[in-house]
Amino acid sequence: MNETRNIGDTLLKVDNISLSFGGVKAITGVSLEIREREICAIIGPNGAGKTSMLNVINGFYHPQEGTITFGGEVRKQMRPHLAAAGGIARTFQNVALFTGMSTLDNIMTGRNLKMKKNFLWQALNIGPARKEELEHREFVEHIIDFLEIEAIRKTPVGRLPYGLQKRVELGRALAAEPKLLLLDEPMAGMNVEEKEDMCRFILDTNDEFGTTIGLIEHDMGVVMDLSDHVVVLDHGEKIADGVPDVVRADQNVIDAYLGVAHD
Amino acid sequence: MFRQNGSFAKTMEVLNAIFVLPFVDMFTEPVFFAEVVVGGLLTGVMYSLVALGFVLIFKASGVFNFAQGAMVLFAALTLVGLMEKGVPVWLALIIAAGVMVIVAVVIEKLVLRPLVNQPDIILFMATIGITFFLEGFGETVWGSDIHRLDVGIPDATFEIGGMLLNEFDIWAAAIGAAMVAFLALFFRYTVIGRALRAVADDHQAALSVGIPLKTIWIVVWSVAGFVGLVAGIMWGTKSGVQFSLSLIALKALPVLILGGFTSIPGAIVGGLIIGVGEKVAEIYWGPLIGGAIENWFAYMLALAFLLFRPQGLFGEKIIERV
Amino acid sequence: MLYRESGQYKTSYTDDQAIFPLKQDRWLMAIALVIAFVVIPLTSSEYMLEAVIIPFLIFALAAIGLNLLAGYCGQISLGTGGFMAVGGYTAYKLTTSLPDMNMIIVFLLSGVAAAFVGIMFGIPSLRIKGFYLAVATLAAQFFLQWLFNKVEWFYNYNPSGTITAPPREMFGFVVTGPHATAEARYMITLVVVAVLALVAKNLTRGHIGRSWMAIRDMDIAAEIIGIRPLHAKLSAFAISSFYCGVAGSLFVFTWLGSVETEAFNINLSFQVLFMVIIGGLGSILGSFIGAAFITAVPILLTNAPQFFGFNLPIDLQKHFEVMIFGVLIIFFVIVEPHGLARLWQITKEKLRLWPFPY
Amino acid sequence: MTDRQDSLSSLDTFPKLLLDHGVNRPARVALREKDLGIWLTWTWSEVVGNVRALACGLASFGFERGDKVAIVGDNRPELYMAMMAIQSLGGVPVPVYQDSVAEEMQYVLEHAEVKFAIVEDQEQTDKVLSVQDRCPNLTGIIYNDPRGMRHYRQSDLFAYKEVQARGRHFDKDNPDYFLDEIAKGKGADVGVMLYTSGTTGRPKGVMLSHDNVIITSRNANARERFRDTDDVLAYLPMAWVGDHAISYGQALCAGYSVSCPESSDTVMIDLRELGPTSFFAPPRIFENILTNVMVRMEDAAWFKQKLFKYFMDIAKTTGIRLLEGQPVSFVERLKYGLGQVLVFGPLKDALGFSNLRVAYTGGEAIGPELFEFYRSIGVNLKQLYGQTEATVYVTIQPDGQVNSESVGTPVPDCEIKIDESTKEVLYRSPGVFVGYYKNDEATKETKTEDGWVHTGDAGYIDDVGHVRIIDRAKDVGKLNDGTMFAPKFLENKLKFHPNIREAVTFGDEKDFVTAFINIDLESMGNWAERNNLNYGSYVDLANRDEIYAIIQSNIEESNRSLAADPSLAGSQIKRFLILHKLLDADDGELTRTGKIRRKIVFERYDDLIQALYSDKDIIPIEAKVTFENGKEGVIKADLKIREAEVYASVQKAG
Repeated sequence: MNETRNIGDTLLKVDNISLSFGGVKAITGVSLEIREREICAIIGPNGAGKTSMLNVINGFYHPQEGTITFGGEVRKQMRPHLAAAGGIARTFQNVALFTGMSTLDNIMTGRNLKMKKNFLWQALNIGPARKEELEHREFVEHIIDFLEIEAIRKTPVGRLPYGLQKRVELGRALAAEPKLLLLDEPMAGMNVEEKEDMCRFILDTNDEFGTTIGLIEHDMGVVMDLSDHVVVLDHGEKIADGVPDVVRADQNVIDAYLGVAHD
Repeated sequence: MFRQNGSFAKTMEVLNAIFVLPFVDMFTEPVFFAEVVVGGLLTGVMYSLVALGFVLIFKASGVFNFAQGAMVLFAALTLVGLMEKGVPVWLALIIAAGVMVIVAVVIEKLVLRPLVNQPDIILFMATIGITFFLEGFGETVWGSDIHRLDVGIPDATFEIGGMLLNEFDIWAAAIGAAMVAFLALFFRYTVIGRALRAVADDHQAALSVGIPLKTIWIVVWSVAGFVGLVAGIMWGTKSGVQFSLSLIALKALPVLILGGFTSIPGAIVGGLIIGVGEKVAEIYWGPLIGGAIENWFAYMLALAFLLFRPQGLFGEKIIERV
Repeated sequence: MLYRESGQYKTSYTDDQAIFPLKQDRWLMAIALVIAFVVIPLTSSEYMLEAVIIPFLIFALAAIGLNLLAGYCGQISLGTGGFMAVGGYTAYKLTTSLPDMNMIIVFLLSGVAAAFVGIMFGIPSLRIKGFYLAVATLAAQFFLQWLFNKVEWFYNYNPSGTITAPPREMFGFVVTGPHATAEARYMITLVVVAVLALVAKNLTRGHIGRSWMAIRDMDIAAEIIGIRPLHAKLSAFAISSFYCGVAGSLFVFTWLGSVETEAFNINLSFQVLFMVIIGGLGSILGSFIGAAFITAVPILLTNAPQFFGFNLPIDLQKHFEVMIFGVLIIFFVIVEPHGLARLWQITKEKLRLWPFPY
Repeated sequence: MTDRQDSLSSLDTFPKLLLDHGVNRPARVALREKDLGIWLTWTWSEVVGNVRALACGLASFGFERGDKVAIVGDNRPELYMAMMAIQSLGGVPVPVYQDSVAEEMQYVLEHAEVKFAIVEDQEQTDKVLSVQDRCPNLTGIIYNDPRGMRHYRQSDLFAYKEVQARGRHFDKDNPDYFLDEIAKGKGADVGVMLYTSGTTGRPKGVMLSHDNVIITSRNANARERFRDTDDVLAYLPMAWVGDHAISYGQALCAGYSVSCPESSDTVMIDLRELGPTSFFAPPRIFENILTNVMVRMEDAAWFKQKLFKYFMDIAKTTGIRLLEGQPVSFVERLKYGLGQVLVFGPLKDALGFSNLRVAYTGGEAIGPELFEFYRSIGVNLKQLYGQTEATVYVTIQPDGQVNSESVGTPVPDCEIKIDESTKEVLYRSPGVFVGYYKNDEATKETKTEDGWVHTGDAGYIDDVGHVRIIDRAKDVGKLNDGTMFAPKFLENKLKFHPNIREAVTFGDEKDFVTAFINIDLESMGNWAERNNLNYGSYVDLANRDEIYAIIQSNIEESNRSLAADPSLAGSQIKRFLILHKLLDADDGELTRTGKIRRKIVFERYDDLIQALYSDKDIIPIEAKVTFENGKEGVIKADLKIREAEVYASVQKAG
């Protein structure tokens, strides 16, 4: 597979980020880079600060120190919806779907960024607004087709099994056509089959749309065959960074995992 | 140079009236000001009493009990009704208290239990239903005309350092304070109290340590009932027992957002702040804008406050996670 | 059971996203409209229109308004009465100062006015949530009520402190004021409500509606996928208040004819809240059902005793009503917390699956 | 020029028919496909446009008349249009079963010497690529769905759309080419080649001429009153002659519209949405639908169940008679009408049968209960008998003369005769195939000089002139005591029990009849759940004594009915076992159409058959299985053998 991959230059540069909550340090001086069209995994024991890292990247947490350079522009902090507008989409550790809505609507919300027609048009549901709505519906249908969830198109997501919910959530993120897609434990709590599917979808996404992907995952096997490069965090600090094989061999990493599990 | 001298002068006048004169008044007549403040504090205590009822229930069952006001009214009505029937005060008090316990039990059985795990708004809705019922029921039984209530609290005015004070107000404050103290002890040192705090923190946890949720709820609602009764007596004695009593619930709400729904000290301090703020504003600024502002001033005050401190007086900063 | 869906396939997204994708529903709707526009005006008595149908429509509109905010965007408001007052008084000021202005425009403008006020009082929603916000909205309720009561300009310094709908004509009919026939007032109300209901439906189906629901279901996630809380919440407040405002102006002009500030007191806010919750949060249809329920029940309660032959002293009767009303609310909230609309939804599901259980 | 006109107006080939529709009903819907959530439609004129572009595109690759082209994939409008395009150029489309494994496909592609393969998607492309080197003539692969194909760099791999684009250019340069090529076509030309999934040996390529298909289709349309207002769902394999007739031949003759489902697992949903006017399905599918209905009804509230049962009983007594146009009392009509509103109507609607004018089944015998169920709720379900060699239609049951045993009367222009000695059914009709491709002796074996075709089925013509099929002629054997042994017939009888999914019977040159049973996992599984009997896998369930008991009672029931017929009484099942695995097409035990491959079964399970005729009643077995997660594994189990009650033949009085 790799020979057909063409990794570009740096898309995201996290520079010496430190984050703490009322004295409790979550991340200390972590720097990392994610390059265009690559799949980068962030791993580490529980409480290593992985999710906090994602939250910093998409502007949900505001680090006390350090800068983030995304797509060439440097920023210290920004509101999440601006990050999203800038092309960062993500999924969540424990599924965060809009349970009151159908699969279709959930994914449609992912398109909201792209929908500009003001509410007067919409109120009358004529002209541009309607046209816009339908265009986006078609786009979303392609995602539904891509993720093979035709059958649950109109089911309220609340009723879906966990595995499918995760898939819908991925769909919602894809709908935003992100430059950078952050996946927080996309395979947590899935059975073998579901994991295989999810892996396939992640690879296909990266392959079909050339989306850059940053993901947190516990399943080492998955991480190792998915990712082009792996960053290992422990106690909020970076202890390793490199291609899977190198990281796998790294002594610190082994210790971090074999050592006492911090929580 | 000063073309629109006239309008300029006008603006200055207005600004002056709003930002200068009131304070001048305060300093020129400190005694009167003190009187106003003390008066505010005393009303504040009463607000706190009602607010307490809310807090207790919200803490224990996460229910925003809109019926608190109605409970005040109902308790007072019961008491007054009994006394009018010639029942001695002490007995009437006991019976009234007993009635409030019954009310608590009935509410737990018929309303809370069927609605367990429903969204808050639904429970809120139900308590509004309860409000209607208690009001209707109370008035059906005791009639809707104004009853005078006198449980024998002395009610004479006296003077300290030029300030005219009302004995009754002092009593009210004292009783209010006692009430708070009592509750504080109750929650700190009784099993139920500890249980309740456990529940407030986490229902599951409370259950897992084997505390029957329903008993806690009954207790809490009963206690809220007593608090209501006390508040009822105070307000009732002051302004007669009548339908409008149930409206003081609305007075207590700004106290809640100010003090936080779950904090007993919050309820107290909030009550005092609101009480004073309201009085002072009414006296010094009210006239400028036509008076009768106490209906909304408290809310605006609380609101303004929240904009700067969303977690309320005693709340802690919220860290959101995903 | 009555649904026959086979063969009703969609060949375009337009069809697929129609408000009523099923033929049977379209028929139902058509029938409803015929009844509303033809049957009722021809058959209903003055009293019926005055006391039941017109208020029902107006409350339905207000309920839709609140539902957009509370049901779709998840922001509970207890200020409905206040916003309705803004509508009522704006309409009054407009039509008294510009007598020639078309009433429809007047109604819409009063909605717009309410919308602005709504935005003002919506601002706290950016910092506070849930009941804190609900209580905060009471500020609007009390402040506005006080304002319209205190500032005489609003009721043109009228000593009685009331505002009265002046007679105004449309298409040669007197539609407001003491001489307007109930039919005329019914018709104009109906048109306004019908159109705005449709608009509301469209809004909730579009991206604005979705951003509201996203905020309602999980605000953090919503913001992270790029929905701007500021826009979503304030637009919800604005549009919701717009509906309440229009409802308020109708409240004065096509129903009561003349009111004082007290008419917009907190009980009005609660009444509308009941409608929304009993009818069903997050459902336009629910708003109508709820309004029908809450308008009908008191009337029934009032007439019930006479109907059963015994009549009580008037005040006792009032207390009974209040009591029973309270009980009914509790009862419905317990049997169907998701509102009557949900019941209808479930029935419909069953009918579609008939004879199968799933 | 004018002779071109004449030729085109002669309408003796499908491309000519297509052009005709393009002129006469340009705006009517020709093809539909559920895709991206809605039904995309192609009008006849759009189809003409697409076909023209594709045809010219192929031409630009140097396509020559007579070239064979493989069509591989699920039912897709693009693939149907591809067939039209190929035929326009005088080529021969060769539809291949989309679920056939690489080897099977390789055989067909090689044997048919296909020059191009037009495939649905990546999956099929991969399959073809994997066998490409063994198909020397294969010069190009054209794929329809570009998903996942971005990294394919093969030079001979083209996207459907890009071929059409090339075609449009080509068309500009040679504007007459398309019509000229079509005009060159004659009715006698071979129009299509269908490989029979032969129950024995390698599949044979049946060559059908345009005339074969067109005349047969016209006859069928005439007799069954198909018109351009009809609607059918194309969901059966394109390589199967039935689909070729209904979704292609008849559609192009009558001009009705054909719709393709979104995917193979949404067929039932799409069927409901579409609500076709006619529906063909093998008994298996009708059976699955019914089982599904019953399973769902079992979970319904008791009131609904009562209601359902009550009206279904009324339906049984009244419905069929109504369908047959027999006299029905007013009261009965009233009751049935009520049922129509409360039960049948909604039920049919839920299944997508609301607009159904007629439904067909064939290829296998169908159980009486099953058959009657559908007819009783007002579905005009009829049996037909046919073969690839006959372009399907040999006999169809005329309206009003329908029953579960016969297969009806010959279609127009079709003659039937029975070979007295072998009881084999022979027929002669305009649909009779040209011959087997590159297999003359096989052709000779099947087709006599004077055009009679051996069906290989044993049967007879009953007193009302309906044909009845008993079994494959060669399978009809004799027990040692000489009584006739018709395995298929027995097996069908067994399979009529919803609990039995597959059955294989043995008895030829044996003393008595024995059987392998495959239980139906759905219905038995349900039974297990309801009697909270938990099980791990098919094997686990199949081996339970409770299950054995049920199956045994089923078998004995069949035995009883066999006993009623003196000629068959001898062939009652005496011993049976429930097989530890489901017979599977992927393991070559069944054909793609679900028929049993006896040879293979005989070889593979010889030891079990021995055991059935021994006195053992337990056999330890060890079998390789592939689990859900694709892992291979070996299961050990003790298969039980059971004896079934055998009944004395009841002689009819007199």
